[in-house]
Amino acid sequence: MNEYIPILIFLIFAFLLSFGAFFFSIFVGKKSSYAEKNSTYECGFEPFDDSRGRFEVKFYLVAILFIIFDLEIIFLFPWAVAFSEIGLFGFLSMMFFLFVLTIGFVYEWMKGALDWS
Amino acid sequence: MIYIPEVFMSIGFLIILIISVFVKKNQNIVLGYLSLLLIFLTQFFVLKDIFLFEEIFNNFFVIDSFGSFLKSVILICAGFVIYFYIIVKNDSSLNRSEFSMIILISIIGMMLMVSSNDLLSLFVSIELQSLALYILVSFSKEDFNSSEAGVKYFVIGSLSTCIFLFGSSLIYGLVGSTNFSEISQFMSDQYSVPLLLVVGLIFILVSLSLKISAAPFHMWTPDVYQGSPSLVTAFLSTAPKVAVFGVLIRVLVYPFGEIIVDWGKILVILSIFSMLIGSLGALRQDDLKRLMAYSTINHIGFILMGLVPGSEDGITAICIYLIFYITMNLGVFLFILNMKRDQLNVTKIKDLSGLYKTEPLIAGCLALLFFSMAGIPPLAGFISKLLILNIVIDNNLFFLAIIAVITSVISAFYYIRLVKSMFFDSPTEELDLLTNSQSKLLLSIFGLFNLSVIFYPQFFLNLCASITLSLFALR
Amino acid sequence: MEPFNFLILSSLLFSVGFLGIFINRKNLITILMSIELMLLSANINFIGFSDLLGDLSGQIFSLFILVVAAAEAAIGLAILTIFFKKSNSISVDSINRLKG
Amino acid sequence: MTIYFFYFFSFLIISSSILVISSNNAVHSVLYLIFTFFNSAILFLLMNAEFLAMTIVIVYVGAIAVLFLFVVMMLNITESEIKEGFLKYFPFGLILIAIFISELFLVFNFQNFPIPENVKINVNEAMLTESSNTKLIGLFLYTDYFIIFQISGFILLLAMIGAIVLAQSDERKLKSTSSINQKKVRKKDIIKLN
Amino acid sequence: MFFLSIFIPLISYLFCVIFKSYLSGKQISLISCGLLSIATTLSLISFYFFHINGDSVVLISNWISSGSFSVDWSINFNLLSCSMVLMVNFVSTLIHIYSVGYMNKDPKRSTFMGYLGLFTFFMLLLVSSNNLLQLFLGWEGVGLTSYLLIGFWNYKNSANDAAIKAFVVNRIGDFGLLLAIFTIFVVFGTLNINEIMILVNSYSDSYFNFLGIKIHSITLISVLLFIGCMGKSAQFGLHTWLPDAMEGPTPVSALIHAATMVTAGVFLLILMSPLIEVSEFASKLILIVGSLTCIFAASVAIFQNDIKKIIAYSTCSQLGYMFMAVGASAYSLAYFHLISHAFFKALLFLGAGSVIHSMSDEQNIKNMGGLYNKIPLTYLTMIIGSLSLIGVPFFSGYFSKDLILETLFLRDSELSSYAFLTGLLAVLFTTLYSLRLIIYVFHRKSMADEKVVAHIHESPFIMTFPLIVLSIFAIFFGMFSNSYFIGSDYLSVWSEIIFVDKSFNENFIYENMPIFYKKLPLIIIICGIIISYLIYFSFDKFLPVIKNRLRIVHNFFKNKWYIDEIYKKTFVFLAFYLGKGFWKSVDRDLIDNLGPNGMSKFVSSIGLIVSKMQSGYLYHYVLSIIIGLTLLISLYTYIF
Repeated sequence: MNEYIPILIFLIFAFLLSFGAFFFSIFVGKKSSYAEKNSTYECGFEPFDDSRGRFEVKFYLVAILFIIFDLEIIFLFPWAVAFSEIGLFGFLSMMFFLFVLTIGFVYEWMKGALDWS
Repeated sequence: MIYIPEVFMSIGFLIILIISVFVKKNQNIVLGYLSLLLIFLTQFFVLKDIFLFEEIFNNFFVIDSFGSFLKSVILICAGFVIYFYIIVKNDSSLNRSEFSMIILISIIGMMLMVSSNDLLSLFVSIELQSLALYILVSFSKEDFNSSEAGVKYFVIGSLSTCIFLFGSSLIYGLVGSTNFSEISQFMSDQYSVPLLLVVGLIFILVSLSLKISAAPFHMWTPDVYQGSPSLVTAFLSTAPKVAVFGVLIRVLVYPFGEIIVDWGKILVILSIFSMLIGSLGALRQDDLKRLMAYSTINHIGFILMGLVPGSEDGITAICIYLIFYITMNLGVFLFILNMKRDQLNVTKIKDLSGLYKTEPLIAGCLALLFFSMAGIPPLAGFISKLLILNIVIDNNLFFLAIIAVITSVISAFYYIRLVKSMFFDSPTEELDLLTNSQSKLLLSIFGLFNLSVIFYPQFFLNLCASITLSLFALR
Repeated sequence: MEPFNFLILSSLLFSVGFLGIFINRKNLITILMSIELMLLSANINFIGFSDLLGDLSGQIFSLFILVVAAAEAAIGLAILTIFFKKSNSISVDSINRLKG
Repeated sequence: MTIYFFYFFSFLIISSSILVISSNNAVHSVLYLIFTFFNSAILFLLMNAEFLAMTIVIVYVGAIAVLFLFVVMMLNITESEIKEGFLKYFPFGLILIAIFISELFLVFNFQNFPIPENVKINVNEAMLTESSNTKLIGLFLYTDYFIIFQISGFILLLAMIGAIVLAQSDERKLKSTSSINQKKVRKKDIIKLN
Repeated sequence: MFFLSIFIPLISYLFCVIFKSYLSGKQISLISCGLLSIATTLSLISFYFFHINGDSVVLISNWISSGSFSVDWSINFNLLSCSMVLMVNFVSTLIHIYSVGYMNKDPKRSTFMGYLGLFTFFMLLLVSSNNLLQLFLGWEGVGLTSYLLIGFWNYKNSANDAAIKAFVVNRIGDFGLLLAIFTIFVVFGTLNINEIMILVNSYSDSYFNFLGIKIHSITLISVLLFIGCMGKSAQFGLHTWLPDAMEGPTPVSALIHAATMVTAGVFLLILMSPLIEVSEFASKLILIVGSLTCIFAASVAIFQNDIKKIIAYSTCSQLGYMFMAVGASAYSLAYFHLISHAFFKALLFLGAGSVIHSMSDEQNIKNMGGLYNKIPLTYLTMIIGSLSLIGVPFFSGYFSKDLILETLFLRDSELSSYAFLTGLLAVLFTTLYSLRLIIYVFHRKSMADEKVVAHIHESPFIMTFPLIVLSIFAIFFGMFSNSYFIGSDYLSVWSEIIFVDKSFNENFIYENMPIFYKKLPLIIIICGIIISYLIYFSFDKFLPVIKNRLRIVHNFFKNKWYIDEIYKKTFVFLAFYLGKGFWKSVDRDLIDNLGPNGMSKFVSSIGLIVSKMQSGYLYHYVLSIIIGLTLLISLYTYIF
């Protein structure tokens, strides 16, 4: 439990730094705001709808595939750590797991889910 | 290792997945036949060691005749569904190559479920199967109903998974391990059953009854059956029901065998509710698929009733009931698949009227199926209902038997109303003539099967008796 | 640490998840999120018990729960996008065409 | 001492999860969800399941919450006002959940927990060998839990196929010029019209 | 021989029915008349031989024998039954002959003749039966054939209603008779008439305990018997069916409603006379009812316009006389009047039939008239019949009726003297209405339109021959057979069969009947003739004036003392009300709604509710899951 103390300190320091950079200007800066200043600037026109644009579907597909391969990596961690003890059987099991997922990857590629055009 | 059906099938699945990428022209027919081939081979492996008993994979799974019997039944259902997929000209959104892929992977999930011996392996295989089914239900993207059914099925399915997990966590907390043999050993040690354990069991029971749509948790079934494409409904109403019943029986009989009296009471409530709602709900329906949903709920109630006493011949009766239930459902859904009017799939009951004049053979077989579902004597349905009622009365649950009879009378009403509309009503406008002969042949096979069971029922009785023997031997 | 407190936490979280699905009329995303919450409560439960029992299988179970939850979330959101494409609104009230 | 941490973080989890389901703006609820996951990761640390804490942070916070944000952004979910039916159902739901929780609590304190002896993987001896939690998990994951590991692999494969089947928009058929080909055009291939 | 004479009518019935389609109507009716005449001659021969070998019982076969109760088919061959069989056969043959002519235009004449034969057979069976059950069989058979014959012209609605009415009212009477038979069996243990007569005086003081009330059993039996007879012989309480029964063809009325069926009631009482003698209460009751019917029918007959209704009411009043004789326990006189009445009443009916026949089915006397020179023979026979009916001396009616009046006078009880007075009044009314009939039909100027008058013709010989025969009997029967019934030597013959007051014979009456009272009926008849001559013939234009001044009285009598309306108000209304009540409220509302359509509506409404539960909203489904979960857990923790 104790070897995580440095990580804790590191986390706190990082949090403070980013928090400070972001909000320091608000605390310190002089605020004089009026309606026009706050409204979004669209060359003088009234904004049609809010600023958020629509994402493409294929971005979404990439996000899902990211999750799946992210999980694949997660499984690699303990495998790597315990590699020496689990012997050939552990190694083969990981290889089969990776083989299954690469087939999935190949399938996906062939189906054209990844091409970005 | 390779001869284990599930392993063989998954490897086959991977091979077919690769092939599907390279096949270009009319993919789904080629892939359909490939997956049919794979199913036959796996069936061969399953039947090869049907009487073998072995605990594999570090006691996560067990191969016994009860599991193998259910696996072969599931494979038969899947085989028929894929065969329907090939012979019936289904609409454009379904003929993607992945359709039979996903059915294959859901079969693997079901086979794993049926033979799992541990809550963890059970959870993982249930997840595998239900994920595949979520995809199948919302498969046809153009049809609005399908996506709506998909959403509903997904939400309810994941909800049942959460309940399952919460229940198994409680059991794990008390017993210390999730393995069935450990749990049953723990149960036999305990002189008084800890309350928390039974609450955990209730959670698991609720999640499983959500999957088989027993009564208070049946709400999703009519919508999903109506919304999803007919082929998926056919698959949904047969294979997963068999698999989940296999799991239910194994969970209740093996690990929690000692407290039969407690979960018996819970099952009584579930079966009464589902029989009532199954029969009453269908009275005012006008959509055939929705009517089939309510009839499934009714049948599920009947099967649950057989499980209440938890005795050996109870489970034999359930196995027989499952076999006949599948033949009836597959037959009716084959007809629904072919119900087209100028190329458009149609599922209203009034389109059924006057079928006798256009296609007498089909009308005859369909009438046979509906009568068998209603439980009219010479047919298979009657035998199964009779067996279950015998068991219920042997364990003098008279109140249950009375409700069963009343509900089957009510359900008989809406089945026979269908037959009436087929034979006696004048046809509003014609259905397209059934061109492909295979589906006609298949429908008559289903009809005749239901008719011919009466001549040699002993075969099924012996088969299922030996199967349940192995299940109880485990304990 | 006696099991009482993480059991409370997990059951509270479970009920909040259940409530989330039932109560909100807003949109499907909240339902998916409350499902994630319920899975999280199961995870907490498992890890709590494994810590209490000094047994590792609880943690491995929760690892697999995590994997499955991720896969489920992926599929769920895919179904959600199709539903949105068809009815361009994902409010819970809009999915009532199938009824009766 | 850790009890106070535990109570503090569990309180945070509960409050943020309630905020998840009751906030109007979808983005806010996703942020609260991330906050819940983060707190539960810390809780797992307290229950000395370090590897899982890390996976929660990476998988849930990193991927799934991001996915939710994606969807929220993509589907352009606007501010949704409180529906009028909401208030009518809210108390009813609350009562139900209150009953549900009281049921569970009644069951919980009803029982003193019999600590079973036959534990499969006894952490204490393993702990003696000074191996870290990840190493321990790694030891058992790929040997004893081999089949479950493979099935989860298939689940991921299935998720992949499902995502492709469902989410792949079939604009592929649309004719669209790919920028790479344009760049590769060589001078001599272009036809001169003079 | 006697046996054959009873069963020949049955053969004639079977003959008519079987050969209906082969032979023509005329041949069949002629053959049936032949058969009937054979039957009459046979019964005449057997009557003649009766004096030689005395009465005996012919046993045919055993009908029912269960435990102590045994009944067998048997024919009783004694003076009473023999003479009755002869009379019935004779009259029936005459009517057969008459109806050959009367029904020659009717398409279904063969069935008509068959029914007549069947009726005669049942009457003979009734008359000659040895035990009460066979008597009851004949009794019912007669009722049935009367229904068939009254409703013979079934295309007429009124005929059907009249038939039903006759049958129902008779059934009410039969109800009384049946109860009497049951009580007899309970008390005496047997139904055989001879045994009953033997056991009568040994049971004379036995009492019948009914719901705590002690009733003298013999009185109970005789009262019940009398109710049976009231129904059949149309006495005051149950007489409403007789005038309506005139819907049937005239020969039917002649045979059934004059000679045979209506007299069955009187015959039964005569047969059971020793039984009735024991209870004086019953004979008093019979006397009162007889006199009441007599005066009632006579008074109503005066105001009727339909020729057959007038004669029907006169039958009713003559039956009243017979019951008065039975009440005064002069059974042989009642029997004497029964037979003589049969002759002249059949004569009157057949005469009326030929008048209707000639006037082409016109029955209302108001539009007849002036027929005395057109159909002289019918006129003559009608005159003879009426005179005999009124009781002009030396006609058969005089002998039988005046004897009854004298016995009533000589009985010392005040009831019989009261009955004597009503009898005299009835004689006056009888003279009034019969002369009114004669004058209206024959002597007044003709009211009918020319077409009808044009083809009035005397009925053919086949119809007038029975009239002549009957008129001969109407005149001479009284004179010759007077002494057989009242003569001292024959009283001993009667006494074996029926109760006879030996001291009360012919010369006893002759000595102590005061001359004035003996001649009183004759005086009344004469002044009756004068009155009717004055009212109906000379001052007939005053009639409408009198009529509307005495409108209430006139209507009272014209509408048969409003008895029909009373019955309609009470019994008929009650029956309909009960019927409708049971049908509507009990059957339709209660049973149907509870039963099929109620239940199916209930189930399908529940079906609607269950399918409505599928609201399609996701959160409703999740709600059901939560409820299910909490339900199961709480059920398990608290209840199991």
